[in-house]
Amino acid sequence: MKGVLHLAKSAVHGNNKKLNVREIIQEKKKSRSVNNVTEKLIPKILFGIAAISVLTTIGIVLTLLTETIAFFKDVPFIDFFTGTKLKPLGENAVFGVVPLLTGTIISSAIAMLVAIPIGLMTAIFLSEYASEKLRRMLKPLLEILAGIPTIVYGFFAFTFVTPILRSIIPGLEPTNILSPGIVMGIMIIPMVASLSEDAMSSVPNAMREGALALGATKLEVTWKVVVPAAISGIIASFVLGISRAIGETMIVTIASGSSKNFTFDVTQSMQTMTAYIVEVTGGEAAAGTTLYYSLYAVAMTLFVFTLIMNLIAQYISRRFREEY
Amino acid sequence: GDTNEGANGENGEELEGSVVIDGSGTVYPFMARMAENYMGEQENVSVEVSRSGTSAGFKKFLAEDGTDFNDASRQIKDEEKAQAEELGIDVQEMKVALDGITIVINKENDWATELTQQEVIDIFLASAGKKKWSDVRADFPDEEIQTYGPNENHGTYEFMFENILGEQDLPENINLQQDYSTLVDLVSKDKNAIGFFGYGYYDSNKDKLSAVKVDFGNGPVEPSLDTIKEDGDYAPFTRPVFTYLNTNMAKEKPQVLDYAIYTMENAQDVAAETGFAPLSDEDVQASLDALNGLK
Amino acid sequence: MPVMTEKANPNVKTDKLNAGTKENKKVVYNTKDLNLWYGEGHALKNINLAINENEVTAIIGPSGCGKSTYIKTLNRMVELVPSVKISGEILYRERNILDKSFKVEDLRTSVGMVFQKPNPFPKSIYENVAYGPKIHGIRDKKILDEIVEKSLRGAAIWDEVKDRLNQNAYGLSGGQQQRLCIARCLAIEPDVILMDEPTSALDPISTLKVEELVQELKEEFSIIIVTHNMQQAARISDKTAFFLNGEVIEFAETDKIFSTPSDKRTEDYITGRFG
Amino acid sequence: MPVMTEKANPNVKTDKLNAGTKENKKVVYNTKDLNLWYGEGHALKNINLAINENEVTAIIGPSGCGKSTYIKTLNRMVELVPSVKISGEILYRERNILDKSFKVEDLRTSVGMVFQKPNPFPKSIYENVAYGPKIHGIRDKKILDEIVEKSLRGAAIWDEVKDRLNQNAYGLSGGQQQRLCIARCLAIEPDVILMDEPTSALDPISTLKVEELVQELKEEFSIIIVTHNMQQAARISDKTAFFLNGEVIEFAETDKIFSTPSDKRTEDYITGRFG
Amino acid sequence: MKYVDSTQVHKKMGSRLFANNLAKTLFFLATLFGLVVLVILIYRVLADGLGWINFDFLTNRLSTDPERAGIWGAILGTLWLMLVVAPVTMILGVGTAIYLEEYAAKGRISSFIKTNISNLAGVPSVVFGILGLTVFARALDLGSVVLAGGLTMALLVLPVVVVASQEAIRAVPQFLREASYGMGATKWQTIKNVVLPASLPGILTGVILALSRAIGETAPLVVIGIPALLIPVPDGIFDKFTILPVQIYYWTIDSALVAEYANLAAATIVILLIVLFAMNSIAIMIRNKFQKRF
Ligand SMILES: Nc1ncnc2c1ncn2[C@@H]1O[C@H](COP(=O)(O)OP(=O)(O)OP(=O)(O)O)[C@@H](O)[C@H]1O
Ligand SMILES: Nc1ncnc2c1ncn2[C@@H]1O[C@H](COP(=O)(O)OP(=O)(O)OP(=O)(O)O)[C@@H](O)[C@H]1O
Ligand SMILES: [Mg+2]
Ligand SMILES: [Mg+2]
Repeated sequence: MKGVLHLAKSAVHGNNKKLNVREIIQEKKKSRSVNNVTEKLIPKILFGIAAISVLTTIGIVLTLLTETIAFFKDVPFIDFFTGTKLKPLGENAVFGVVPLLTGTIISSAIAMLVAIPIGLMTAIFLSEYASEKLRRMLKPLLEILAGIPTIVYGFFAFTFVTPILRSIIPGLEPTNILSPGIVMGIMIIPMVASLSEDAMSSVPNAMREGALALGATKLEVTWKVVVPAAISGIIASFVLGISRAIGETMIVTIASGSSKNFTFDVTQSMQTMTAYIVEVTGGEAAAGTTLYYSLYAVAMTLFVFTLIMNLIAQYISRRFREEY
Repeated sequence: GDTNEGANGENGEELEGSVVIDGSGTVYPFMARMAENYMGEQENVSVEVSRSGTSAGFKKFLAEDGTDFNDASRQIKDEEKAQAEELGIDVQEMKVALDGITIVINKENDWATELTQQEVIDIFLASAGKKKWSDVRADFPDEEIQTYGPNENHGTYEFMFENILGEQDLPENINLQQDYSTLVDLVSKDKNAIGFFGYGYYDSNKDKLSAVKVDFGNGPVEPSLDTIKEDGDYAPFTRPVFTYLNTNMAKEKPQVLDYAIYTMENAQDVAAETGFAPLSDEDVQASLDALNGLK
Repeated sequence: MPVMTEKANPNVKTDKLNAGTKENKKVVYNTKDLNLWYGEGHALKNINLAINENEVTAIIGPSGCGKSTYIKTLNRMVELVPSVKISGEILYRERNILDKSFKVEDLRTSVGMVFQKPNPFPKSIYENVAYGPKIHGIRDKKILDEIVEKSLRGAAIWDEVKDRLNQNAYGLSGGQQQRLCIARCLAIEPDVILMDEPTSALDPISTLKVEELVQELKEEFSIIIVTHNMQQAARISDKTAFFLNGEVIEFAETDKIFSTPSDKRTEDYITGRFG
Repeated sequence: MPVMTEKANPNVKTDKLNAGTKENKKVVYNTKDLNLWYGEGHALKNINLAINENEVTAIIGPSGCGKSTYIKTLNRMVELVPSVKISGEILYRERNILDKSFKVEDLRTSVGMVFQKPNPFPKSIYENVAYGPKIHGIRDKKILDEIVEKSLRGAAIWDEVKDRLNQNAYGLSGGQQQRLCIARCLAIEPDVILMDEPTSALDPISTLKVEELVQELKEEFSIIIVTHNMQQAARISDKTAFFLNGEVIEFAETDKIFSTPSDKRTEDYITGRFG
Repeated sequence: MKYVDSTQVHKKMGSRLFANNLAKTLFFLATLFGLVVLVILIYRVLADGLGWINFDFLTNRLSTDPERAGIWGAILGTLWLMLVVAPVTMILGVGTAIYLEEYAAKGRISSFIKTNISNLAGVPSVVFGILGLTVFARALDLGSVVLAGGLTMALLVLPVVVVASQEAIRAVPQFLREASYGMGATKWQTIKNVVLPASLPGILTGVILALSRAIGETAPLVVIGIPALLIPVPDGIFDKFTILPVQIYYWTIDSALVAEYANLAAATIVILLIVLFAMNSIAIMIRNKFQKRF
């Protein structure tokens, strides 16, 4: 190699005595075999880094699983998932997860009752009705709403929404599942709105024009053409919203209290799985007790719940990706 | 901080390190204030106060590398003692203040302002079957009683359960809460509510709640710093509150012992500030003697 | 440019041209002094055109001359572009459609449109055709069935799809999709059909089918068709308008335009000298 | 197609053509039986070309004929497309660069490349030129300064940028950017410079400047330039290769190609009959 | 035979247009709803908290006495937390993104990692808290210190950085890479010298957004265990700490006890929102400044 290049150099660069870059480069090359090592090492290091995200998932599953298995040695699987009584402390502790499941499902349901219609309507307004200028003004505001920490929503639910609701609904307890459910819904609105809007915006204009040219009103275009065409993206946004509601912690922890009663009455305090985790970790930390293991069993249940939701959302948006 | 060097601490020396305290939420306001005062004097000692509840706190306390102190609104149990022995933890009990279990009702409740001890017990006893106010006294309203209290995490619950109710069942529908603030709120907003918790929580919410005057046989007694004494008029519902010191830690870490001594020296003042009845001088001295013995 | 003077008074010229058509036909669209701006861009300049019933009127001209803009003005679809400003009059059946009181939805029910790229809805073939009648309030399943069949027959696609009416329209070929769009348009029984380069995305065979279809449809409808393809205009239209830079350069019988255009620029365009 | 027979044995033909060049020049790149596939697509078919030192060799041909593919094979840049398969030999200074043992980085250090669209890095002008020397380990600021100046002078852009070496290269005009890219390429003092339509994104004046530059550079470097522009090939190159459908149809002195092409297709292409 | 009766159609048009206008109003009101809530929320917080914000509030340590209580510890804790989260999440996030975009063959492994990352993004934060508690605080025996919290948070926000970095790297035009390879640069040299600098604004935007997510999260840290009263301020990553949202949490739940705590919580919310708003503005500024450069 060197010979060839020397040849080339002398042929072309015989006149340049001052500076011979080509030669310098060759010199440097020889002394820099390190380069090759780096080149080979870097992908391996990066692979290791990329694997950390996978390790995190594995870590989560493993930590949850080992303690969960220990838990099910103390408490039968069936009892846990069918038990409607949860009394984790004191002499005769009973571990039935049903009150937490109902708390979680009811709060999420309330949230989605708020988030789905309002989020979808917001998406429709932004995508179909708002002028470009208005849209550019409104979207960042919604992003702000999405960026507010959940603890702030919790404060809001507890100190503002609950008192207002109590003046309307006399039987409402000061900690109840209704208020945090509603506030959670408000929190999820921007998520549903922005994902649904993305889905609707990607419906080609040709489709709208086709309908408008038939004399359809905007509402008819939206409802009968755009929304059906974007339905998978819209549903995926709902599912992600549900997953978010299930996993939301601080709002319910603050505003829903810690009652573990099995009830369907939304005016009462209920505990969600997430709030239970916060209560138990905050209150108890001694390893080895059933109470301690119950924390992991609940967390595992929660994890599986949200994982399924996320997989469903991914499946929907991949499987039914709009093909226009 | 504006601390003068050398003018603080038990021995006037600068200490450093951490003091970790967990346990009763009832004792928390007392301990938090104590810790804050202490850190005003010992700049470099960091005192953390958590409030997991008495029992939960004992679990953290009775562990390897456990907490230094556990606040307790009841006395340590035999099982807990046994466990401490097993782990080789030498526990020093420190009575820090007195608390009266205060029975609270809604401000609008004008019928149950005075109850007899038995009536209180019956209300909180499932087997007594007092579901409506009118079950308690015929002239009380014909409305359902809503009972409230701190949950099993709290020593207050256990004191109520063990000492006042004689380990009998609480009503099925009793609303047990982790957070006292929630309890205060619940009772203050429910006309038919009756609840119980430590005097301190009542003291700082006097504007929202009323306390029931309890007749222990010698006429109704209002809970107050004066009546809550081990030999006072409110004595049947009075209990001492404690903090438990891991003496191994006290020997290992000078700041822990220093803090313990500081706590006892200032217990009476801080108690009054935070809604507890102060200890008698003898009680304080007894604890101090024990602590000084650890030096 | 010797025609410049004529253009300055286009009314006269167009009227003259109109005079050349068969007199017994009614005018369905009469455009008077139409000007249109996209923001600052003057896209249509003083358009004057009278379009007859039951004829095929072709609009030709080089890219960007305003053909699509004009045809989209006829059903006010152009208003979807926010910056559009329009002046002048377009009389559809004697009523000015640019009048604010005129409801676009009404207009578009009478005036169907077929687009350059087939744009069926992502629904079944049946639902595509039934969409128009449904939004206009026809709910009766039997009537809908009839309309769907009639429209698909009308668009010469019935035989190809009758066995799979419930399948998604996206399974059809491009040519079939375009005829489906025509059927969809027929289903609301419009008066006029606007077509913006309906065959430009199609293969030659599909193009032929659509062209034949247009020939048949003119029996019942008035058709205005934009096309890039001069041969197509010559083949299927009765009248042809030649647009250039937003102006109507010439409007006359198709035969005349393609044999003896009166404007030099028309000739140049037709003989492929530009565009 | 009467030339079919000649194409069947391209080796012979190219050798014959090479024989027609000045004998005293050394061959820098010798391509032998090169075939290249993108997946299933056969993009280069039996290429045989010998390219001389210190000459400008132009590669012309209609779009899609494989010009870019060929030139990118010369520095193995084509391998960035994952599906590529190559057979045959390319001897650069007598060594087969397609050999696995040959390090592409070494090759690309000796063979610079200028692309169709100017592609300076989003860095300062100085950093753009210093990039090559730096990655090859030259850290000495004084040497770098010298290299930068020399390269910018070499690319005939020094006077225009010397006062703003620290400004971002994106502030330059397209033509300046392209000359900057040439300077960047000169900075590592390559042996050969490959240029893929280096002026197609430039205005005529910038094009002229780059063409002049190429003429100068050939004193020091061997240049292979792909161009769509026949006039350009005629103006600046010594030899021209005409590609068609992935094959070399003709390779000869530029004068000869443009005056008396020996292949009918070359003639057709040069006279603008297709492409 | 005519099926579509145009007079009929015309008659119905009125009610259809009315429905359209009604719907439009409804949709607009729905859009407004979120914004109105935002305004009320901010108004409430300001009304409750603004009067409590002063220099002492910012620089005082925590206290049980609302008059003396300050959030200096929480501010420092938040800063320390960021100091851990930023580098960790940046190294992990950008490294993963480079691997996925530049090195990984577009096959099973990379799509597996991608699926994994989008799933990770959906795992509730409280579960990350348990991971942090079990692995960092307990198994590694760090305790509930800044480092344990920071590592937990870094993993929590990792997907945000990965996705943002992937997008930024993908946005670097191929021709820049080609230019570098054409100079004889190796793959890593090209990535290091061309791809990363060009995608840096996008990456930074992602990191800032991830950080703002991290300092707004409460649940994981509560789970890891932050004491209700922690007066000392953290001096390093091995110190116990609290952060603004956790402080808000404790003050909120204690507010029924000491009413002023609600004001302290509101005041802290104001500070937190200001910080987040500033961070997001910076992110948007970076995004706008460097948008569409190629
Ligand atoms: N939405 C728009 N905004 C601004 N200008 C536009 C818009 N649509 C079209 N134009 C401009 O208006 C002029 C006429 O455009 P139009 O689409 O009507 O041309 P056309 O004759 O249909 O061309 P083609 O044959 O390419 O379809 C052009 O100069 C075009 O750039
Ligand atoms: N990355 C690729 N993958 C698959 N096929 C490709 C790729 N790049 C080019 N081709 C195909 O290889 C053939 C030669 O392409 P190439 O880019 O070399 O042509 P060209 O002569 O440079 O054309 P132009 O003048 O348009 O630049 C074309 O048929 C092209 O479609
Ligand atoms: Mg057009
Ligand atoms: Mg090319």
